Amino acid sequence: MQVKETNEFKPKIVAFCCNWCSYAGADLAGTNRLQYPADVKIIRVPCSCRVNPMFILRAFQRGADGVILCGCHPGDCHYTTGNYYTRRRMTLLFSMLDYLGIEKERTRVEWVSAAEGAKFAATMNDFVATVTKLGENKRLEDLRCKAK
Amino acid sequence: MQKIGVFVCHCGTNIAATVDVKAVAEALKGEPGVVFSTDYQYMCSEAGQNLIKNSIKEYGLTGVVVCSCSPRMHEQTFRKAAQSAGINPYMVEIANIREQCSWIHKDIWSATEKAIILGKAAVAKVQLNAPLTAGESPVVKRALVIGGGIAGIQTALDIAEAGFEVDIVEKQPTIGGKMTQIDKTFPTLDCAACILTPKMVDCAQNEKIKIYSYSEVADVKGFVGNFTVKIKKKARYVDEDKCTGCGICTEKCPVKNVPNEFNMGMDNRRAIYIPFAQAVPKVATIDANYCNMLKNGKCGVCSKFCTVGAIDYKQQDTIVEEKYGAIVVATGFNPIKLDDFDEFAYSQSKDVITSLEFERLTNAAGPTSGTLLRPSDGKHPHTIVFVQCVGSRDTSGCGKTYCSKICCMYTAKHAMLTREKYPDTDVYVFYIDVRTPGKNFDEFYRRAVEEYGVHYIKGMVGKVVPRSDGTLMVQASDLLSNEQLHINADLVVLAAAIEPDKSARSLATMLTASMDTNDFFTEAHPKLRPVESPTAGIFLSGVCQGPKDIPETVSQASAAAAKVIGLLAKDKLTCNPCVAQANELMCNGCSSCEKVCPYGAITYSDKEFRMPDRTTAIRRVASVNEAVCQGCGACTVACPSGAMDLKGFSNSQIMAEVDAICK
Amino acid sequence: MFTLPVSKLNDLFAAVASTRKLYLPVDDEASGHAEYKVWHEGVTLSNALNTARSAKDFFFPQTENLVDFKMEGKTIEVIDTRTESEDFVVFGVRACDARSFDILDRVFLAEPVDSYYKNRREHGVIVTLACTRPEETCFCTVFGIDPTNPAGDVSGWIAGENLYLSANTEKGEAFLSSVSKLLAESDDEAVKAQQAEVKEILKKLPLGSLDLTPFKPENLLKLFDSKRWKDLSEACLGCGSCTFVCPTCQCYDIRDFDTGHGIKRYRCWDSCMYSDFTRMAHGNPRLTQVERFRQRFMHKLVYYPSNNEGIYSCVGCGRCLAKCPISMNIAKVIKALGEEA
Amino acid sequence: MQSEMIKRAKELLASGEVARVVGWKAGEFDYDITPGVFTTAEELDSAFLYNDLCEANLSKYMIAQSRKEGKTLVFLKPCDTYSFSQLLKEHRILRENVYVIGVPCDGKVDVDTVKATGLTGICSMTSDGETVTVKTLYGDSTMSKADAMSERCINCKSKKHVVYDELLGEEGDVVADNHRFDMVEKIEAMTPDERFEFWRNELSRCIRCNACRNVCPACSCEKCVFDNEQSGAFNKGASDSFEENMFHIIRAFHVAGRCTDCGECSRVCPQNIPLHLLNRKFIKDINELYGEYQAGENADERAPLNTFTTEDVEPSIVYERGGKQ
Amino acid sequence: MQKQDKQELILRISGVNARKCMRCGKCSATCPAYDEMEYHPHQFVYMVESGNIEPLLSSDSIYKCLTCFACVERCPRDVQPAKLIEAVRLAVIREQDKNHMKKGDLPELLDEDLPQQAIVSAFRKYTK
Repeated sequence: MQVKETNEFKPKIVAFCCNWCSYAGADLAGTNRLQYPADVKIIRVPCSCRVNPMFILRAFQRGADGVILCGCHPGDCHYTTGNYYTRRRMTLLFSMLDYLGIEKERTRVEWVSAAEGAKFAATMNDFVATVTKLGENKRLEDLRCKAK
Repeated sequence: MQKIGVFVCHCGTNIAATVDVKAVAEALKGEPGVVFSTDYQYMCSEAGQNLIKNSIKEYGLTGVVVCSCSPRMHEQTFRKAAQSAGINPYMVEIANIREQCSWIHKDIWSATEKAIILGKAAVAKVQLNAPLTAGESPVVKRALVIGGGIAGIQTALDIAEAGFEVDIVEKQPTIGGKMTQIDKTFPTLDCAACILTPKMVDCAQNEKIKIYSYSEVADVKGFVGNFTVKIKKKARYVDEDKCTGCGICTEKCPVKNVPNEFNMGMDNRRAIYIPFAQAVPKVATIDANYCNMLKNGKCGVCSKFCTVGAIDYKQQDTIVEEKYGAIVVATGFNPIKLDDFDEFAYSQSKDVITSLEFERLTNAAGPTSGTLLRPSDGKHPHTIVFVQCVGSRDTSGCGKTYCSKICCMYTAKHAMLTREKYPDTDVYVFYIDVRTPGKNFDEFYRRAVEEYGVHYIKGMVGKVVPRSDGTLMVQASDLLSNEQLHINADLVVLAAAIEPDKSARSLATMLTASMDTNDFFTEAHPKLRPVESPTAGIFLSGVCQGPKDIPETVSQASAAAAKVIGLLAKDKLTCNPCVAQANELMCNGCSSCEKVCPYGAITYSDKEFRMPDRTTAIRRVASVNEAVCQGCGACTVACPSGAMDLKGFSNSQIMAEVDAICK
Repeated sequence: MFTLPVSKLNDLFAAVASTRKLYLPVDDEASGHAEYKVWHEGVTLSNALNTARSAKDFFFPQTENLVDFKMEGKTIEVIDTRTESEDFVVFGVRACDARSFDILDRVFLAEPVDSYYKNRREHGVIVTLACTRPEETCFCTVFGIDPTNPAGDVSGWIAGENLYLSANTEKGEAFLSSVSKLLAESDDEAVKAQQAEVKEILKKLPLGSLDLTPFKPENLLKLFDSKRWKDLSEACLGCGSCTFVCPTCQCYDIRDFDTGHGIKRYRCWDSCMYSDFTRMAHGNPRLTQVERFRQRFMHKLVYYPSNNEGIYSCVGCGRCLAKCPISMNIAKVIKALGEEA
Repeated sequence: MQSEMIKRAKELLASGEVARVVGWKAGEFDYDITPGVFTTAEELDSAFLYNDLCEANLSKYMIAQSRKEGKTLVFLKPCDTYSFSQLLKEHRILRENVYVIGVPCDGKVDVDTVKATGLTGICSMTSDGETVTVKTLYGDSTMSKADAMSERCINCKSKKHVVYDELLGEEGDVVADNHRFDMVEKIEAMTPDERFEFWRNELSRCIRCNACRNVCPACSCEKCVFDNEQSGAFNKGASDSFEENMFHIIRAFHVAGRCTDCGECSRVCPQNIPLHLLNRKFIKDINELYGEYQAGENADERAPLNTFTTEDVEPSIVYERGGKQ
Repeated sequence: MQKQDKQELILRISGVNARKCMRCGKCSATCPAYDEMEYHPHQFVYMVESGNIEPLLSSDSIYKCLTCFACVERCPRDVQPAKLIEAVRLAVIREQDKNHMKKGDLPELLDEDLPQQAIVSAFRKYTK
């Protein structure tokens, strides 16, 4: 495998996707060959409500530059109510991160259904562009994890 | 430490064209725990599966990572393969390098790099995987149907037909429900009683069916396959086993002024009564609110006349406890109260009636023996106005926001029958929209207009004013001719919206079944699981789920029965092993998890613990019912101490994935 | 003895800072405390009696990396991350904290020597400052410390308009000679006058008369079995604020942190007040807060002196008195147990 | 008030209704008051204290005390009763084993506030409800009580007891027009850079002593995630600035919707970090986004994070509101 | 003013969402001034919705509405036709520019007895 080194900033993006809607939406984006940057790596969770704020902070600690959480549209949750809890939890968490001066654009929640492959790809493109513009995560970094 | 095998699939060129699969297999070799790593053309093929199986045996693998297509595609395939090679199926993780990698990236270098990272994340997760065994829970082969209307009856009959025992709990003294009060059914105009009463009798005679009439569900515990239900049998002061239903008591009872609910209060019954001739069970019931003997101990007439000694004034409410494998909710509906619609003068004039009252006025067993007469003066009405959508499609707060669905059709039926029986009557129907989606429905409605000359007027009635001559001035707008109409009517019939029975809300709480804002039970999936509640083992039948006409109700009732039969036919239920698990030592007993659980899968109990300081203490701790938990994980985040974790998607597993991705 | 006008302090700091890092107490606006900070142009010496955190951080920081591991396949590489410490000067240490270094030395410099501590200790010069306005929480005198005559490599006094400095060690001598251009020879009249004045205040200290006589090795069991521990510790929250602000508490925990690229083995302060302190496979040797609480004070007042020629491992700085969330502290313990004994 | 309290405590002890009393114990100086357990009339006479300097919230002690043999009498100030009620709601306290006497409070004098005025060597401090008299090694002075109170008392949210078995003194009311969110608003109005600077400056002082957590009535976990090696959040020494942020964000998140804003965290912080401003941010957000909610006030109401409405705002609201860009 | 602007203006003044109307006609059915009106309440709703404002502005109907709010009370969709009619009326008033006083005319008209509120509302009206 040839190695390509570039100096341009490539953000690390963690995307938590619920198994029933958003992960399927991501699959659909793939089936339709819709492009989005390889910087996005998806972690499958049963429901968006499985995502603990600790996971999001952990991602930043370990070097993520952006974290996005995708779930079923409100009202469509496979478990009927999970994403409603997610919505409250993440609203408060993001607001707190903003309060601490951490760039709020680094975190996002997006509702993506299993049919919205195009939306998934568009969302990821947009999110990667936003985070790329922000540059490296400095405010929630853990220097111990950055040192190589 | 696990011994992990990595299997990278080419998927023909689907993956291999954009991901250097050999490089992926090579890179993952160095990951901790990986003892074997290879690539292959088609992992899902039999040869590919054999490669996995053989490697498991050869290298003594304890965990398997397959880098391939989406787990939604072949996770089951690879799990089964692993299982057949002797390792736990849940020791398999999939790295999705097709849908989420090769298909969306064009650049080989970045796609390969991403595939390696996804592979590493899967390896990191599988390191922490634990063998999971799907639990099994036995199924009590008996079903409970709550509500004995046509929905409940049909469900019960179908379940019994399949050979399972089924109990019906009905709060009224007889089963039959609303359909018993209906005269004829649209669009065929066959007599409701003629088709319903045989089914009621079937219920009574079917040895698999037990009817708890005049009873209510008092408490529900347990979970799918194993519910324990307390049924409160309300005291009817008549021994059901002794009473022959001869009806002598109901003729001799001196209290004659009890409003007869069966006829919508339009005539009276006695304090001891049988709701109607075909009641099932045909047993008398004493209305304690009116019975002189029960109120002040003076009377006892019914007891004197009863030849079998069935009267028992000392009877008490009793609680029966039964076990069920499945519960069907068939609690039905009621027309809404029209108190908030004084523009229609419902409470001012006896001649403004609801459609259900109209049914009774045209029914041979009704207060007028089937002759259409005005309730106020008993005269034959010559002009009748039907008003549709009274309280339906109403966002102003007085009524219901939804369409009640059945009113268009029954109003057409009423109008048609009136014109047929009394051709001298003028019949007006005021409508907003006429909705007739159903087999032969629109034809039926058009017949009312075209053959029977019913005046359908597009527009709403603004007000109804009772006049001194006993007529009703109906002021309405005709939107098509753009004029305001004033009609002198003799009778106004209001198509009141229907709403779920009030008892449904408290029942939903007992069942931990969810409801929408209108108190209709929500279905597990609006399209694909319309007769199941999200709560496992709870099924929905009839209007309790949403407005329906009789044929729809019956088909849903049978569908619910089919689901119940499918459940009861199993001896044991296999549970989803990826369920929440409470660490009792860390649990605070705070109930946060219980509050967010959509399934009521979490319960609390006091347990004795040996504390770190070697004392014993009673602590309140959570436990998860694995048969009920569906594994969403809401509780794991609600729990501040992290005592609640989700098997298969544990905190440490997800964080290991995060770490691997962000490395 | 050397002297320098207080107005020239900045010159002295600049001269020191030109060759090595200089730390001194500075007022922190956000906390309202004085804290040790690195001097740079514009930074002024705090007037506060003492810093909120003790000076032990200079030699025994809250967390420090000990060693790194890297795993490659099946091999583990051990990377010694130790580097020679840079020279530094801490200015303005009070007598109590100066004594705390002796106490820490006895732990960390005894065999086996703690090389991390030793490295920093060897490269640090301590310039003390005598106290002039003691607080009500001060009781260093109880432990035989004279706050008007602080130890350290160099002892310092600010009396009137002048700073007086006097070297006690070779390191101190070297330090003074490095800045000798700024200093003038002086007698110790002003210092003596100030000492006499402050000693009058010291007599009035409310905790100055704490009686330590019961705290001797032969009373160990009696003190250990005292009934008072239970009620003294009843309200203890089990937090670590007393231990973390204490200049002599020296317990630490060693842990590994996986950075994703390797392991960092680090140590961090630990507190005997914590329920998981020294927890082993069988559990915690001290089961309840009573025992943990007792441990801390028995160690300071009995165990440590028993092993160290009667030197108590408390210096009476008063920080724990000011900071305990429930206002339980060593002074109350000394009184309560003293009454009993 | 103090003598009345001692009298009631003695009566209840004597009648055998309660086995012990939890209250405040006198210290070396007037201000170093320790929460204490009293079991005899003699102990009450010699050390029991209630005055304007009794700051500690005693509610959390009842988790352990209510599990002891016999009933425990506890004296609770109005704001303490909110914590107590929240703990009851979370089944942490066995109510039947506690006898609560509500005692009035019109703000407590805080020694750190007094010291911040520049006074040192404070040997004695007394309050008559209006004026605080301070005696120091370097002379005496007086100040008005309002100047000697901590921020939490100046912005008192309620003088009403939400739970009690018996009340001594006059019952007060909820204080509707407090200004407790002013500072939060000020921070919200900063630019993100300023906010980051502000919090970095504050949180970098954290020494991870756990005083805030251990005193917090909402932080009553059997095992805290930060003490649990398995939790993935284990964090003992705040070895990196990230860990300082992590600890305080997650701690605030875990008590969000449960924190009654008693202010103990900020009171006990040895580094004077204004931790209550984190909790109040959540409280303010909850009030604004999901409707007014006061933890501990209502035993039946669901905690805001344990419920939802289908009309809740989307997390993207955070991009639109909040401070400057 | 463009057709669309007028529609927007009326919708804004009234605060009515005309799209909520489901064409039941209950407003007109209940209207006591129905026979007096050229355009009836329900017509106001859908004419405004379709942007057909001109005929309404020039119709007498806007002055025939009694503002009895019967239509508002009865409307099952909470559309509030009377507010819409009121808004059309206001739009007419606002449009008759030449009838307005100039704000410069006001000071002369002021005297001590004039209520404060009237002055404020006059400024508001005439300085549009």
